[in-house]
Amino acid sequence: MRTITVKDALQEAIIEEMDRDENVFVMGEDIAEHGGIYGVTQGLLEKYGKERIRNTPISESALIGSALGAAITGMRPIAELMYIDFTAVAMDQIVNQAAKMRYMFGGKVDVPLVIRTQGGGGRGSAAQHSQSLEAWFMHVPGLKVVMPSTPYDAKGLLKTAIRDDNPVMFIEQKMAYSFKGEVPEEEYTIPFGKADIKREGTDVTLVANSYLLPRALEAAERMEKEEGISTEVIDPLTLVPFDEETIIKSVSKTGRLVVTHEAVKRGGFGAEIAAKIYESDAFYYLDAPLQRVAGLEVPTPYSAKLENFAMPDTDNIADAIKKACYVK
Amino acid sequence: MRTITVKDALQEAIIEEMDRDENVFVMGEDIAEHGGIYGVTQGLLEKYGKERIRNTPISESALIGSALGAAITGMRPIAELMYIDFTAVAMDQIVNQAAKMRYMFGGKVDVPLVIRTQGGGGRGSAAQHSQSLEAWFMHVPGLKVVMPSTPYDAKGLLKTAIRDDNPVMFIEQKMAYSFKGEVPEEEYTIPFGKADIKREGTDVTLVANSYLLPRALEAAERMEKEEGISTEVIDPLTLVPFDEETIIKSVSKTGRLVVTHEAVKRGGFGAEIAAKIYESDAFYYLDAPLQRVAGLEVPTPYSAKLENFAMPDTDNIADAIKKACYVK
Amino acid sequence: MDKSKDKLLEMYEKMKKIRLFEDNAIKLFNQGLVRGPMHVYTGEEAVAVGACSNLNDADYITSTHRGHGHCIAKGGKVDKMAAELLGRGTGYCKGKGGSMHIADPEIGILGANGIVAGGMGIAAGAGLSAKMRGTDQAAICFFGDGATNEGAFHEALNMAAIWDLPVVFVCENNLYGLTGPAEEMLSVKDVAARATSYDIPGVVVDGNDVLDVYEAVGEAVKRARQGGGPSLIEAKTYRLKGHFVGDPCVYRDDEEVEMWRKKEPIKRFKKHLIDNEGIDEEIIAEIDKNLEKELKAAVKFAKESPDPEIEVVFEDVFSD
Amino acid sequence: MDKSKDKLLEMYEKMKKIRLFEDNAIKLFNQGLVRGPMHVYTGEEAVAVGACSNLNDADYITSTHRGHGHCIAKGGKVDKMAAELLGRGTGYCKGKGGSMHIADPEIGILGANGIVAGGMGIAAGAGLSAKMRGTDQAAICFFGDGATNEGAFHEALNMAAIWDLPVVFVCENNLYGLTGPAEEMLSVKDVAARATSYDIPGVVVDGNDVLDVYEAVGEAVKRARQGGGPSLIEAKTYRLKGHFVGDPCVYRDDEEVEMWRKKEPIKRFKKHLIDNEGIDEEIIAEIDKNLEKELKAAVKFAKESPDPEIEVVFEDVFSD
Ligand SMILES: Cc1ncc(C[n+]2csc(CCOP(=O)(O)OP(=O)(O)O)c2C)c(N)n1
Ligand SMILES: Cc1ncc(C[n+]2csc(CCOP(=O)(O)OP(=O)(O)O)c2C)c(N)n1
Ligand SMILES: [Mg+2]
Ligand SMILES: [Mg+2]
Repeated sequence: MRTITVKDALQEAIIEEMDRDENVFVMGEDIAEHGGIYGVTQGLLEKYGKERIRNTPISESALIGSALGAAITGMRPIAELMYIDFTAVAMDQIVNQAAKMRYMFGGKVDVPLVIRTQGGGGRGSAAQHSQSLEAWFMHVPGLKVVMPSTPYDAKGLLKTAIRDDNPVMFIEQKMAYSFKGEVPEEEYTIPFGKADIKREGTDVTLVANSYLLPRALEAAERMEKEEGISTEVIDPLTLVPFDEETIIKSVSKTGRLVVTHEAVKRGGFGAEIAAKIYESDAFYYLDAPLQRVAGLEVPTPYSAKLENFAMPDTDNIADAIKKACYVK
Repeated sequence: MRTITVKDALQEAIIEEMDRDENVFVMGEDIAEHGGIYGVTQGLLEKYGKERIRNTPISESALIGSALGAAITGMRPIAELMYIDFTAVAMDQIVNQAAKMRYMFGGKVDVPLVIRTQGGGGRGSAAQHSQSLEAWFMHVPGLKVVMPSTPYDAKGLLKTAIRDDNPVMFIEQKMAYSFKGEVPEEEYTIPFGKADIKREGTDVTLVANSYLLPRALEAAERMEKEEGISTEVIDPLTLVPFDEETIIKSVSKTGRLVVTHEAVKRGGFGAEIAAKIYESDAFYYLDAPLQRVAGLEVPTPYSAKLENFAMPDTDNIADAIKKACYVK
Repeated sequence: MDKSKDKLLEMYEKMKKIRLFEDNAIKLFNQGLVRGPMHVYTGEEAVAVGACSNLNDADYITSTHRGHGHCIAKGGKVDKMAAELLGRGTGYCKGKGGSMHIADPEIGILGANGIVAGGMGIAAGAGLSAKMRGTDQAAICFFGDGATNEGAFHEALNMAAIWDLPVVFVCENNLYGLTGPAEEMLSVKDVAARATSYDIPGVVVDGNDVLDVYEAVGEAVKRARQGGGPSLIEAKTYRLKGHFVGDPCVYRDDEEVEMWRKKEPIKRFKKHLIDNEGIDEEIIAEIDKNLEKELKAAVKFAKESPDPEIEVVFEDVFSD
Repeated sequence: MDKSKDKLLEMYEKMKKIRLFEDNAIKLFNQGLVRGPMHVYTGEEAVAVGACSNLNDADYITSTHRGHGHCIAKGGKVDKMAAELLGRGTGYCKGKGGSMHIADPEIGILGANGIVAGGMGIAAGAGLSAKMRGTDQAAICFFGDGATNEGAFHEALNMAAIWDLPVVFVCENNLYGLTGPAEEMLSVKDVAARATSYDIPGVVVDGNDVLDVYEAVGEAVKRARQGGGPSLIEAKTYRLKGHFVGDPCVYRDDEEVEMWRKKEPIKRFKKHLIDNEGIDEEIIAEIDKNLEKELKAAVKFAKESPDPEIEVVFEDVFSD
């Protein structure tokens, strides 16, 4: 099968859905000539013109607000919010408006709105351009939250997001655009709410996604080789809806849970997954305390040395696997 | 000792600190003549004049931004954000600016900024005026997060917040302003990061704060009487900094944990507390799965019947205590 | 511009219907049947009715926390509205929205909004959608003087202006935000002056004169439908009641209220109809009577409607 | 208004220092020593220098993602700046901020800012603080044309206007946001026209003429210090480099860049100094030479400075 990048996979999804449905269009800052800050929409202006590949002013509240207004009146916008940090200037429109509208109106509207954004560290973008804020959105009823890692998942999930009649926060990672992987030529979509077991294992369950998934897999391989630990790696794919069942089943089998995410530990999605396990029947099978491998509780520092230290890496994950298995 | 309301206790704290330090001032929407939407600043205009009791336009981003600008240049503003739901229009200034400024600048500024706001349900204010969003702020390094329940705590913690050189999210609850309790005439402050054991017990640990604290205490009493269950009720007072020790110690003793909050369960602070226990040494003493008693995963509905159903109450908490203790 | 007697009477009827609806809403509130903050439109009826009289069902409006008037002006049904205020299952939102979230997207009512200026981007988006779909639909975006100090106001107007979106921004300048006087909180005397920032028409109208509003908004709607882009219309008006029901109104004095009560738009329009349009007082009395009946029935419907079933709480978070 | 030779030469020196700093910054970037997006100020030097020449150390500025120029103009040290770009422990922010967060509150530099329009409320607050403390400090708020479409712009200007805050809002209209042409994204030709919305002075100046900027901002600063409230000054200028270092600049053509290169502010000011102020070319050459040395030393300092200690990562989250 051919191998492409996450960036190209995302673009394919957009193209296929724009070709499929003329109401799908893209709007955002610098997405036209420039093709978006990470290049996902490069070349689309030439293909679809400036109406459907619509550059907006630097007005994130109006960007999301107008995408929402369009979504409830017959269009299916994909709004690109350049950095997830900038959701902070559009939060009202995402959280108070888009997420709640259907419910507040007693079910009277569909809101087919995709908000594509990207977060995370690794490029020295510093504190205002490196956050991982998925936990905010997970905490807001009415939003779906998607975080792909591989090109295959990115494409299949984005197509599903575009066809979904609800607001979807589609969260990419800036370092992950260049991730490569196999993607079939044939059309496919990936359902929301079904976790993907990326690696089977029996000793410990490791939940990872986005930029950290390959690191998690690497750590799992290494621990298999070095310590004979068999790690099951699960990518939830979507945080909302969340596939509890798969993770509960896995932990019931392994008795040990490691969760990793780039977001700071306190209040990150790892806490929610841990709580779900702790309150489930998997509790009765637990053999070891939880291990969380997450961002340090600091704003993202600029210096490479400090940023690398503040972000989880393969070593940290491997250590956590060992700790979870009581291996010193 | 005299008995006053939370509202009056908060006002006393503001008055005492304004008298103590001329750089302390209050700004916000409708806080002057009107005294704030829940009356906390009633009468202060007459006492301090319109410079120090400063009505702002309906411009929450500029409200927080200007408070921040004042805070780093010699003043100590208390900014009132009318509803916590409106943090969504000021999120950038809170999260990207105030929270991170000291760190980004390498420690070069103090940010003595208090953001007083209120959240929660119970009054039919519907989806855009009833949220409990403390988990968002807990997830942002650089912010302190305070949620008082009793008048005593409200006063002592607000005084501490005003004296703190860091941005503090001071989160009140709209139904809790009328809570009454004893407050000494003498001056006192309450330190951040020290949980308060509101009721001692041996069978189960119940973490509760804000509006739900009295409900938790009521449930604890009831379970003592009806089921002979001894519940230890802990109010963390501040979510950041968080007193892990007290809660870990309690759960290590009781082996059982119930957490309750108004915020929706997914991603609420209960998840973080659960994760802290699950990853601590208390793990080895756990006798039962976690019980979370939280808001339903829906936007807050308007109708009394639906809203009451969506919010946790004494019965729900009592049930959770029983469940945690395997009492049917 | 339709100024037939039928049209004028329809306008009168709508204004009066709003007034009666609010009178009843206040009564229901004072009976303890309405929860949360409720903001009534009493005294501002000419704005919503004058503006919406230029629209048809396919057009859009976005509304505010003070939304009952806009809803009725755009064709909303008072029985479902009353039921919503009472949180009943038969209400517009199944009792889940309440006063601040009444919506009827089928006739273009894209919702009241509890967030000041929260609907402005949405209105721009409805206009964008109309434009992209190639229809001649227009959108009216209602908001207050206070809302014009929100960033969302600025962003939406700029966006609508650069894309020539078919949106008419109608500011109800009733002199106050919640308690903040426009005089102190707004850095300009006329909100309409802010149109300069977007190079679009900015017009001041007498918001208590329904025909003045009707005409100015009519011009703007026509312009919008023809691809001429957005306009900003400032209707000078006054809310005769407090900001919310129960407001002690410490920030304004009785004389001011009295002064404005004299300029009250419904009596004024009625006088105009009789004096200048040769409409029989009895026809108006007949309309009033029918409205009284309609409102009575609406309140009865609301009161007799059951609370929503508990299961309803779980519905409508997502469409599936 | 001080137009002594010393003052003029000081202005020349600052402009040139900015230029040389940016040249070095680009070199360092291309050597792979600078991380993240870096935005240089090349071509816009006259704005920062003209504006800040009206301030003293006690006054405030807020800056942007394109902040190096503002920082130098307000008195920032190039060695600590260079070290910060390289993420070294000796940098302004101990290596924790990088290009977009350089700050020196001790001399009133309230920080570069990675959020477009993120500093505008902060500037208003600094002005409010000065006013409440009864000092005659002023604040200059820098921002771009793109930033004027953010809601935060609108809110801050309104607030500063109603409270007569001592803030001068200086818009660097360099014709583009990131890639979005002001022509398409802004609904007005002149940003200065937006002053109408706040009933404050709005002035257009030639942003490539340092004296023009100096004078207009000088007027505004004087007004501000005297309690006359804020002003909006639009400096028409151009960034000769891409938006960020590495920008392929697909959105503009070379002729445009060439055209603006001819209007480049430093050569122009140098010519003015020699032709009209009777300043010896050698004095300027001397300044240039010293600056070259200063920059060389700064880069050396930066390169030789150690990375921050790991413990530094945990510091400064909170003050205690
Ligand atoms: C973002 C936001 N800030 C504040 C409020 C609280 N609030 C509700 S209505 C209102 C006043 C609005 O004034 P205006 O826009 O003039 O409308 P009016 O009430 O006069 O019709 C305020 C401050 C809110 N709902 N949303
Ligand atoms: C809120 C926000 N939106 C978008 C961006 C991304 N961004 C960084 S600089 C920039 C362009 C700013 O244009 P302008 O204000 O004209 O300043 P210039 O770069 O031209 O100096 C954009 C869109 C951002 N940093 N913050
Ligand atoms: Mg008003
Ligand atoms: Mg620009």
